[in-house]
Amino acid sequence: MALNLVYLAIITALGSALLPILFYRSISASKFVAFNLLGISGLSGILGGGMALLRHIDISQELPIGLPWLPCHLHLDPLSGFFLVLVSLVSLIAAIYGPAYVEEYQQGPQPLLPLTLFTGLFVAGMQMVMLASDAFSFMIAWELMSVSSYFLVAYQHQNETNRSAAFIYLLMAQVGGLFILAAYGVLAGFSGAFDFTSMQLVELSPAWSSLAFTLALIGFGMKAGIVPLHVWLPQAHPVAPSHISALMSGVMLKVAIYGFIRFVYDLLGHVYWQWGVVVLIIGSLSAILGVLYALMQHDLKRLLAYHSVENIGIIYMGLGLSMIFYGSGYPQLAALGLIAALYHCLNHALFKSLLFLGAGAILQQSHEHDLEKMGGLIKKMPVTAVCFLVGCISISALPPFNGFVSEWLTFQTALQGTVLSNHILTAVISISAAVLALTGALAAACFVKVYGICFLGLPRSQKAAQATEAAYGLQLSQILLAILCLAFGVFPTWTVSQLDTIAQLLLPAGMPVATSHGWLWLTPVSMDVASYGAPLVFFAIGCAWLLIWLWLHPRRKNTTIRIAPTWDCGFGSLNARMQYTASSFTMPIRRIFRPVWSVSENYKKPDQENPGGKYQLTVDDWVWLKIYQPIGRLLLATARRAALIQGGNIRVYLVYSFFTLLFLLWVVSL
Amino acid sequence: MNGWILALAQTILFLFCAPLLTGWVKWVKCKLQSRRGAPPWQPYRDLLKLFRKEVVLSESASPIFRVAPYIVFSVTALAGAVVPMFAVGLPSAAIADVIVLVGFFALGRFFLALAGMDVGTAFGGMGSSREMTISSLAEPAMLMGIFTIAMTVHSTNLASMTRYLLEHPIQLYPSFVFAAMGMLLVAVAETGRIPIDNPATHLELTMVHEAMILEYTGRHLALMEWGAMLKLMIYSILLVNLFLPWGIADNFSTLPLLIGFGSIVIKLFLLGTALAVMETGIAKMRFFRAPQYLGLAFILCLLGMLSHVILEIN
Amino acid sequence: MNYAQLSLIEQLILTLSAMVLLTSFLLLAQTRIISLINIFAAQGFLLFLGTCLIAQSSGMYHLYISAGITLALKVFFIPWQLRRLVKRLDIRRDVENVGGPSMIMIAGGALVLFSYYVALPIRELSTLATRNTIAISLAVILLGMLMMITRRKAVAQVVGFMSMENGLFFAAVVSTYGMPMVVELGVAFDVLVAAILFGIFFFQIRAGIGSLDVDHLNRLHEVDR
Amino acid sequence: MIALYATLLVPLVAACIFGIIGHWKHAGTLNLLVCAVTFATSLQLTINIFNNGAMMTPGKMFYIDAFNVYLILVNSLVGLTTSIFSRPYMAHELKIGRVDDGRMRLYHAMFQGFLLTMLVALSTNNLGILWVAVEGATLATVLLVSLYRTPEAIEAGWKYFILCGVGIAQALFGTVLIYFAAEKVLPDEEGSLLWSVLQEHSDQLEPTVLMLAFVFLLVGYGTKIGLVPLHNWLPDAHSEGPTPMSAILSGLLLNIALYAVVRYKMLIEPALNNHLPSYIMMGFGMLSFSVAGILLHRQRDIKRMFSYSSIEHMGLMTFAFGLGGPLATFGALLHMIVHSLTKSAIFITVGHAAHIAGTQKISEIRGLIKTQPAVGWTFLLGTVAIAGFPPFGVFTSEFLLFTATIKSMPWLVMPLLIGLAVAFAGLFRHVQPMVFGEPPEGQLPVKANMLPIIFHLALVLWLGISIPDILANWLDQATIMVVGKGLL
Repeated sequence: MALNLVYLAIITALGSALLPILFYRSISASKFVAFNLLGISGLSGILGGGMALLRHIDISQELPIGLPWLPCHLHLDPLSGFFLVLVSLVSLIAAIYGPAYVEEYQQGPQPLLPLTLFTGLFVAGMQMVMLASDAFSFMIAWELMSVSSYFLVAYQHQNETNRSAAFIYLLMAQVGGLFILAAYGVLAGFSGAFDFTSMQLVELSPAWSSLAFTLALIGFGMKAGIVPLHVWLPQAHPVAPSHISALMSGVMLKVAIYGFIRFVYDLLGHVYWQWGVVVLIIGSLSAILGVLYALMQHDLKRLLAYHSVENIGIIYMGLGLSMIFYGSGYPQLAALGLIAALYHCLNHALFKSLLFLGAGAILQQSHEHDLEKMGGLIKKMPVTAVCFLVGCISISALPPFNGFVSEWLTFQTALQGTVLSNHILTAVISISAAVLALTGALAAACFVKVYGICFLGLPRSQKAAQATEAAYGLQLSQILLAILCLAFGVFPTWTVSQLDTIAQLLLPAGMPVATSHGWLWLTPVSMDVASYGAPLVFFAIGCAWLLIWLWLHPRRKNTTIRIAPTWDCGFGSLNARMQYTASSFTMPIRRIFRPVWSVSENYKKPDQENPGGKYQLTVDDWVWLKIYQPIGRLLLATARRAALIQGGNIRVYLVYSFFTLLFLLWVVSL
Repeated sequence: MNGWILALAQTILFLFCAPLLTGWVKWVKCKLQSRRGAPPWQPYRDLLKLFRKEVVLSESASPIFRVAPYIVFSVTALAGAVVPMFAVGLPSAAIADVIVLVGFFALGRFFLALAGMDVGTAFGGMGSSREMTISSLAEPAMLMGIFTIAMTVHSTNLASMTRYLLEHPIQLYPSFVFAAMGMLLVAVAETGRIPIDNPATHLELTMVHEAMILEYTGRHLALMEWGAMLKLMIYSILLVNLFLPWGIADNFSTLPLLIGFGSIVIKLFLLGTALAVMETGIAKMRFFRAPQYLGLAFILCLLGMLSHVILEIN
Repeated sequence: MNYAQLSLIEQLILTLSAMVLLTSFLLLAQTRIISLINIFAAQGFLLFLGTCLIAQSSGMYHLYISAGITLALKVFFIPWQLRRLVKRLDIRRDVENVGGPSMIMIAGGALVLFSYYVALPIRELSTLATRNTIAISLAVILLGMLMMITRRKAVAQVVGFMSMENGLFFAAVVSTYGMPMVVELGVAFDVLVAAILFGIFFFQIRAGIGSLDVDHLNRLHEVDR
Repeated sequence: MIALYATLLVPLVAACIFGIIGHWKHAGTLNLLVCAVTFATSLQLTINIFNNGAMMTPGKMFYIDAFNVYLILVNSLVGLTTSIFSRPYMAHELKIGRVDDGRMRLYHAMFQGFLLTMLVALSTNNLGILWVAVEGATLATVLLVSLYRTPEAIEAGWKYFILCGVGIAQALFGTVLIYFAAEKVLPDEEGSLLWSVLQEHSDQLEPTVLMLAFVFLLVGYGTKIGLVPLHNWLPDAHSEGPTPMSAILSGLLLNIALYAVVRYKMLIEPALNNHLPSYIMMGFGMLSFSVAGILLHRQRDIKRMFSYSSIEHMGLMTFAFGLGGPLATFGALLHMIVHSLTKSAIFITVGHAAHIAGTQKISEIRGLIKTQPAVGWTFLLGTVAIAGFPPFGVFTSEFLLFTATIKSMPWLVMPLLIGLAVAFAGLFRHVQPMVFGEPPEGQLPVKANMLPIIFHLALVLWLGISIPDILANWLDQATIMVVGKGLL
């Protein structure tokens, strides 16, 4: 039953892609068909995935398509069910968000059809990745996802940045895909067959399994956006339409995580703790560098993209911890680490989509990308402001909301590091926990900046001043996501118990004790090691607030509230330029962590055309400058040298042919 | 059931003793600087005065500005309920462990900073920017300190941490010494005391916490001030109970409670005096020396953890 | 099986093949176009004689037909057509100074040695009297290619190409007493069409670039010039 | 039998007729009809083969088996679709005065002559006739390359003629050596050049002579395949000739040269104990694949770029045939089909793109999707297909090749992957700016028939998702013939 629902989801997603082509005459009809079908696909995906997750369904099926001797294997189990729920949930929300948002594109230079076409293919591709259980159909679904998202990134291809971002994105997606293919190839090389069931049975030597692991780490890491391979992410996500960047950032990165988990835990069988250390270090690096680079961004969506790198780093830290414990023989703690990572996947999907949809609403209303030109939007767009605030609080991992729970679980897993025999590992784990704390705090700082500059204070530009509240579709989707963020933050116990079933599927033992003390408490190792009563915390804050408000209420009658212009120390009325801007807000952090970015500031003395002097700050990414551009230059240099063989002179060509013949004759007659 | 009543009593007692500690610290500082100074219960008078005064709101203030004081105060009050003041086994302590406590402070700080930026003045922005920078540098040191202690006591619940220290014989852990020094520096930075931020000044260049609540008047200002006092109280109790827990009651009979209450009062007064002496002795540091200060705190906590790993685990 | 025991005709065939090799060397060194064409015609005639002798000694009468085709094509038609083109393009006078003639001669010698080394295994295998000449025919092919590489004039390159074809025909005749008739006809037809096309190309190149110097044909390239 | 003779006679007759009336207004449509008839007869031929297996003509001159039957079908299919494309294209060329009546006659005659020689090369059983057919194909296309009479076109034609002439000459010497080795073993005069006869006695042939012959044949036909040290003529010939011709040249002629080499490999491989021919082919393949991939970055002309992409794919196929084993051979055979279909579709869109922009310079072709969405999108999808993205068939064959390399030569996997990535980067670097972005003002859409392209891409997509059973067991029989054991 669950598998049929998932088939229905995929077919409706493909339908939402292909059917609008029939009505390309009338935009409203095609829009109606596309987004409704997408919504249905999301709904049935949630139901199918949820059923698989809750009822621990584990069914597989073979379709006759594909290679003659390798039919397409499909397999649905709680792990793919969970991620299917993620994908479908966000696509459902995007379907609600879509119609109102794309009106802006209808007058734009590009027709609407490619957008709906490739969105449908993109969602279908992601859903198929979840089901695929042989290397060939996995690669087909994977690349279908990559190619369709490439076209979405390049949707507004009239401006140059979109085109270059799309190219880099597709190039890295292709290279990532090749690495994944190599990883599957290593397994297939030994098991002889390409379907996952036979790959699971094969026993690899440590050297070969480490090679397969590294290839998978690079391949899936490139798609997830861990640090050295993250370069495409901050370029591709901001340029895509907002509901697509929400889908890409919130969900596509999770598909990469799903692929990584499926490969390492399911196919590789035996996991070594050394791998866990590598993943932990990469995760910490991604987290800290992701947040530090996010702090320095002015473009709202580019900032959110860098935060995706940070959150993926946190997920990889959770996975790294779980692999360390699994490798050194503590399956329960490994289960806890895996639960923390999966929970953070869910949370990140929710709050990142919420933030991107909020950013989309802001962009649609104020037509402004740059933070420096926004301000005072809370008065114009109250609903978006509240939902964006919920998103900011959750991403900064603050208590009542969902971001905090998964980060808390990751801390608790790190805390159990002392149980390991290898003490250097314990030291490394606690340092990585400190890095996680620093990341959390910097994320909070970054989102104070974003919310403060964007919503609070005085509007810094005319467009920001004239912004109006977004359409109902946009508001509804944001409210839905905000409620979900709060719900998963306040009632974590039920979700953790469901995730525990997945952990028991992949690992020898789960962590049932985490939810054994009823729905109120979350007690990872035991009651007195650590406990977190999420509903109680939420309830306590609520009633404390109520108590104070009631206590103050009687006095309220005799003390009036007077609205007056802000006190300006007598100099004259304050204007928007006196406020702190995004770059001034982060100036202290920029000076403290200076070597992390390649910062170039130049300040021009005030002259007649700009009396206030001109200050220009550019922050770019060391990884891009020091790794990717040299590779590009090297490639062009080799190409220039290789082109010498096509010099144009026919006699030189004859010499090539002559000497090839002579050389081969010599070789043959040896 | 009497556990919950005791917890409520502790919270109320906690709320109403906090201003006394701040008043005491100010009073001792005046005496050291040979000034007459206001009596220790002066903060109570200020709060009462502020609660009665008229609230003046700026035109550009948004609902966040009016909601922030309530959230900051209620979160800090909840943190107070969780921290074991004079008894250990309180049921409310299980709601949150130390990491959640740090989360509460972060939530309070988040709204405080937002409120600072809401009115759109230069000082608010400056205060928020500095506050967030300092706190983001302080948090890793704080976590590392908590981790060091947690490694020995195998738990992050404050109740079980103190209970572990009480049950086991008094031992001098080198990791605890380092963690204590580190946490002390962090506490000073978090509560905005002298070397990092001057609580008493309104000088633009030096104020951090004050800059954020510059625009507040009337009952909102009172709540904000009270929240700050509560925070100082929580940090001092945390330091005291984590490193010198002796005398705290571990069952709910009257005599241990009284001894616990007496011991906590004495300890806090001693800590308050030490804080006052430290504040008069040291001048405020330049803002960009704060990273070295917090770097030192992190190094100390790191040394604590390393010494635990190297020396204490056999 | 030393040379002495061979019958007179076989000895004559071997000397003729040596003469063909000599003409290839002459082609390499010759600079004047008209004498180049004459030497090529001579080479064709020597081939015709050789093929007739082999046909007579081996009794394979279909060889006479291919000898006749060679005579018609390589001795009369192609040289006549080349001379007519040279007259119409009036390039009788220009002389092509071949770069480093001595170096080319040494290279030619080395090539002959190399082709003998390569053709050794074939020699053991062959039972025919003319097995030694397989190495000679391979040498004529390689010398033809060497000539195309060293010559700048399009006409000289064509002559080099045609001498390579001669070498191939000679190899076929010598190693297997000629290919099956159908293949012989096809090869001859292709060589004929190639010769006609060369003529057409000469006029196109002259019209397009204004000279028959092959080094001027270097517009299509990918080097940053 | 009749189907085979019809398939060969129709183009022959058409070539002669077009020699006279090639410049006629409806010559293009007639050309299309002729190709359609040829396609129909070849379809009939394939059905016959499907029903009653391999077929040998009475005079043993032609031999159709599983290996060349589907190549003949692809040959006439691509011939048909290119003739559909060539009608409007040549009409446009005639209108803008780049060709006159005489050249139109030449064009149509040589078009049919080219298809005829390729069909003969595929179907013949006599290795000598195979050489004559390939040489004939070269001669047919030489004049086509220099059709436009620009200095560049003439230069390209001359180089194509000389280099391929030299190459083919070496191949002739190889054929002579094969004939020499065969005469030792086979008593009767006539049979010693027939492939089927040679195949039965292939183990008795003399290994050293065979090895020498293979070297000459590989260098000879390798020049026609465009393997790297011998490839220099290919980019020039592609970029200067008319687009329909370059579509057929890169789609089919390269395949036929490779088909010839594989025919010889089937003869020589059993006789030799060492795997030297396979290693040489793998060496050539890997060299062409990597150098062509790198050179893609340097291109300034759109047709030159896709010719380098053809060199790269031919290198991949040669590597696969060199690798041997059922999986790699199956993959290579599939790759031959998919590459021909995709590459000819791409060249058709390239032709239209060049007409839209009025030039072949990559830097001056902009905003294709905006000007004419049909051409823009099919061009982009074709490039995605040729770059080897999964839903399309090129990925399937590369996937098979990849799995074969893992099984036999795992250390070769990394250069293969890096080569694919570099080639993809080079291709997309140029295609994307051309397709996306704002078109220069005054760029008008051009009259184009999208049917052939859509039909090709649909076929490739179908092959990418699932290979039909008929084709699967054809390829399997061919693999059994080439390597000895099949896959199914």
